[in-house]
Amino acid sequence: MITEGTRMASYDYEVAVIGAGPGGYETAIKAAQLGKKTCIVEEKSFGGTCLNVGCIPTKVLIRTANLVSEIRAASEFAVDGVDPAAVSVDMKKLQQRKNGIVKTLTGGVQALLRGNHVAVEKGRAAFVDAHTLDLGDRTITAENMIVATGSKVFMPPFIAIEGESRVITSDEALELDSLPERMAVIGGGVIGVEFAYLFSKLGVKVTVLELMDQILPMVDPEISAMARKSLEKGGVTFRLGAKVKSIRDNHVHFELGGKEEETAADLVLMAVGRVPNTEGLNAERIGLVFDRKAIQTNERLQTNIPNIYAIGDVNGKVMLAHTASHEGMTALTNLCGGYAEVDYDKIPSCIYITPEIASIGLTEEKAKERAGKIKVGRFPLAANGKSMIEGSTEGMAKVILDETTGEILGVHLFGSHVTEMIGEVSAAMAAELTAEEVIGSIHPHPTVNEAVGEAFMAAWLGRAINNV
Amino acid sequence: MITEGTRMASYDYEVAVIGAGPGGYETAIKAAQLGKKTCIVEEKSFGGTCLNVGCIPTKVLIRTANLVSEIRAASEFAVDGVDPAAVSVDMKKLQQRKNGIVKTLTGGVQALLRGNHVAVEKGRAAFVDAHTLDLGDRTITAENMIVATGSKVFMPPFIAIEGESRVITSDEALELDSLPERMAVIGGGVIGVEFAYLFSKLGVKVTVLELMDQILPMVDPEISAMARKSLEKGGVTFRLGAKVKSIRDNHVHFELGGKEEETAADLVLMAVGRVPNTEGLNAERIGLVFDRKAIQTNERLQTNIPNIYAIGDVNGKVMLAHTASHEGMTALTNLCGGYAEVDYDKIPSCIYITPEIASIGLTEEKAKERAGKIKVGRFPLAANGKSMIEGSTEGMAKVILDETTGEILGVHLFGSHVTEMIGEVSAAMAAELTAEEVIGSIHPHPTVNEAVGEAFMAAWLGRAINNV
Amino acid sequence: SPKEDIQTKKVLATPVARAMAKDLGIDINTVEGTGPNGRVMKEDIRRAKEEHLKPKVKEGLENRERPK
Ligand SMILES: Cc1cc2nc3c(=O)[nH]c(=O)nc-3n(C[C@H](O)[C@H](O)[C@H](O)COP(=O)(O)OP(=O)(O)OC[C@H]3O[C@@H](n4cnc5c(N)ncnc54)[C@H](O)[C@@H]3O)c2cc1C
Ligand SMILES: Cc1cc2nc3c(=O)[nH]c(=O)nc-3n(C[C@H](O)[C@H](O)[C@H](O)COP(=O)(O)OP(=O)(O)OC[C@H]3O[C@@H](n4cnc5c(N)ncnc54)[C@H](O)[C@@H]3O)c2cc1C
Repeated sequence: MITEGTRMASYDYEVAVIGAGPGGYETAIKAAQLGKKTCIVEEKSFGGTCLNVGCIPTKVLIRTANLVSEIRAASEFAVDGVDPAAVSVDMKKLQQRKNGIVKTLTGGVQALLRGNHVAVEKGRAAFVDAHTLDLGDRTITAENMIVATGSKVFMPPFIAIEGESRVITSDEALELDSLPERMAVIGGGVIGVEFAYLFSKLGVKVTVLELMDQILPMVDPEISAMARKSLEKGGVTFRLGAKVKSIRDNHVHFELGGKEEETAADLVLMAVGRVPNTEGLNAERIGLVFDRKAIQTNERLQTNIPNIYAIGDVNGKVMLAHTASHEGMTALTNLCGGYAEVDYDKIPSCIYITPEIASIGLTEEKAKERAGKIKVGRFPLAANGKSMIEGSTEGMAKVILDETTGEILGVHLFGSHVTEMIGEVSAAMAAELTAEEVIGSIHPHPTVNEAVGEAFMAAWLGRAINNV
Repeated sequence: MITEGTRMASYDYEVAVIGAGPGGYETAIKAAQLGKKTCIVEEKSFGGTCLNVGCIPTKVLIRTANLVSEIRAASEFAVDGVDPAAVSVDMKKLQQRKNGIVKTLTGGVQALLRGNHVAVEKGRAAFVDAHTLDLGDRTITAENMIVATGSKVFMPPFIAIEGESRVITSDEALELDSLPERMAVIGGGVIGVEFAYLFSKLGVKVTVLELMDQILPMVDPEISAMARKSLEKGGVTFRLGAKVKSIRDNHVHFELGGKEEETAADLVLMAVGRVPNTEGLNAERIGLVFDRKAIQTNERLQTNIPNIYAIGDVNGKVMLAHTASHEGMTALTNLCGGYAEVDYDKIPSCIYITPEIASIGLTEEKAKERAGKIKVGRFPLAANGKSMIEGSTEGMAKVILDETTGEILGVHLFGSHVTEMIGEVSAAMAAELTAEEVIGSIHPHPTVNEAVGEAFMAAWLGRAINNV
Repeated sequence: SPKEDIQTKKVLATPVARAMAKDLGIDINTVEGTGPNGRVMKEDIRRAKEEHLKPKVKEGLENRERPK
């Protein structure tokens, strides 16, 4: 019989993590903290999509766009001495700020890896077998593998790009140091909507073309409709149900309700989605099973090859940075002999337009399907003191509960600070709290957060306190 | 035997609430929602201190002060076209904005009372006996009474005010439509510190005189020291350990370390505290027991006279708006035959300076005293991506746990948005979650809220992920 | 055995698990918890309900311990 010790000794590492995005780097650090001999393989930039061309850089640009709005509205708050028309953004300087923050954070990731004694293996990994990776000039072996190779932009082959059109992806959109006059965004998901918001605030005339009849499909339709109206007020044009056919000579051609239409655009942002990235990984060849482009796993994040786990965007489940990290922690628990599953109905999702959106769990419709009898409560921010103070009374808190048990099935928030507030609901859902506990806890005054407590009352007790 | 029905019929109301502050009005609405025949007595303005001269108006002014800071820092965020020196606040216009919001909210309270069928009895209530109130021109009777008469500013008799000095309280500070050059704030509690922050941001040279050697005594000293340094950087002068003796001819005279000192001030804000308000209530005469100036209650909010409850500032326990409402709900549960107590260690407390402070539970020192063995974790916001993006890396999250069980004993936050984030900890503490559950729940990325999860890891597991 | 401990002590359970047990008429004290510190979770009640319906099937409950 091979003992644990001897089996171990035959590999270079106990855990090899492939890809240093938020999934990979946090998992590698945690593995090392748990005492595992760990390495991480990265071919490009530490921090992956998230730090380099995703979460962080988008929010740096949005931060400035928000500030511009705030400044333009200064006189509503009794602030004098600002000429709204004179306010503008220095895109080159903004790029510098963004690059500076990205550099600090990616540098931080490397320091964290070192500080936690994770071996850093630079290079592109390709599987040789279930325990061996080819890094080009060398091979390494590991008892367990965690694939965290992320995703890349999906360029739809069915949209023809012809003539003189400037078509970019989110990667390039983050690098712009000058702005177009008119922009078309293809895709009304989170990425498309965040960019539409950003560029419209920076003064670009933005048109969003979305195939479905709703933007932001993961959000409850009631909230996403509010968000759409809010963006429209801010100057964004939405064409829902638009099937884009081609991009030709600075025009996007699409079909809508049986008619051919077109919209002019100096710049077209392709944001129809992302696909799992397994390029050059040789994953099929060692027998890993795929689900379309994604490496297939069970809820424990294990692939069909038991010592190989796949976390983050590459498994194609929920493409969010915190999902990637959470999946990594779950994979580690399982890899260490424990048992853990990810409950995909308990993952918060945030959209950084203003007002912000934060959402967790099921939409009203899905909840009805799943639970049968539900209770729904709403609290409009127009009835919330703090929102009034902030001058941000658009939006609401919507809570969906199981009618019998008070179990929290979904919470959808649209308002100021809500991305910072959804953690409450996330913790409550993870710990299986019911509406009673949330109602019984104290939300401080004056906060937008009070609206969450009120929406829970509206749902569970049938009435809020501060709303008739 | 008297049946419930007949006993009831002999009173005008089942519940009479005295005072329409946040404690009184929310409790009256809830009582009515529970089916109780309810009235509320108010002699002055609906919404009490909170809406008229407390939480709401202070935060309206602070909103504008924050905006001014943001605008002045615009160039750091690549925003052009703003002359920081030209930015100023139109105090008259700001007063109008504030008065408008107060009016909307106080009008809202009256609409809510009507909408919930609470009888509104205008007038000043004085107890005749345990079931009868004299309202001047009439008397009303009620089975149960809930006293929610709030508090008023404490003017310390030991500070002599002489000569030509302008001494004001928070009430007048909220009405200022022009600004002094130099201001002295006596008292470094929440109210004093919020005003010091506000006026210094508006360009006033502010000196805070505090008797103790720490400001903000309810906050963990580590955090309050950080806040003090931050305010000092913003131009506020603190004189700790200063015993104010007199205010004379625009100078505040105080003793510090055995020496007599003075500071010049065109305006002096007296903010040494508030006292429970029972003026004209005739409470002693019907035999209600007092604890100094406060009406004494047990944890169920019941006074020594069983059908009389006292909630909010008037019972002198924790003078916060959400405490008042929460005590009201607790009193109602008890009054309706249930059993409920307030756990005063689970009340969040927020301070609206920038960065914000939010705090719940025990300080490190108190936790050590109480629990014996504790675990403490910190996460600096300098290591948090969202804080970097916002340009607000000052501050940290500090978590204090019971070493054995992981029970949450105290959480102290200093950073952007933290007043909106403490709800998570409040819910977790109310539901008696441990560190394990908070760590196991997902904090979305990128948020400041992630720092809370990290601080819990630092405390419970000894190490955060994103901080060495 | 842990089972006996569970039956003699006040059972640790999440609020959702308690509400579900009540709704389904399951005695929560007889359900083995797989959550942190042996806490009874919603999933445990759901499984207990299934076991109740099909009393023979009891697949590897004891392996479902959560590691630290
Ligand atoms: C514009 C945009 C905005 C976004 N905003 C948010 C947001 O606000 N919040 C949020 O939660 N999510 C957001 N996301 C999604 C988020 O960025 C991803 O979900 C997250 O980065 C996925 O993490 P990951 O670790 O799975 O993969 P990635 O971050 O994609 O990292 C994968 C890494 O693996 C490396 N790699 C790949 N193949 C190999 C190989 N063979 N060998 C070695 N290294 C390899 C890559 O170089 C890369 O560094 C956004 C995405 C985009 C594009
Ligand atoms: C400047 C300032 C800022 C503050 N900021 C905050 C904050 O940000 N967050 C927070 O939580 N708290 C804050 N507070 C504290 C908060 O305002 C109080 O804790 C809260 O208002 C207490 O509510 P209450 O219902 O007990 O009493 P009050 O709000 O004081 O209301 C009492 C009411 O009773 C009425 N009344 C009194 N006697 C009688 C009588 N005999 N007959 C009829 N009516 C009567 C009064 O007219 C009044 O309307 C602040 C306070 C101040 C002064």
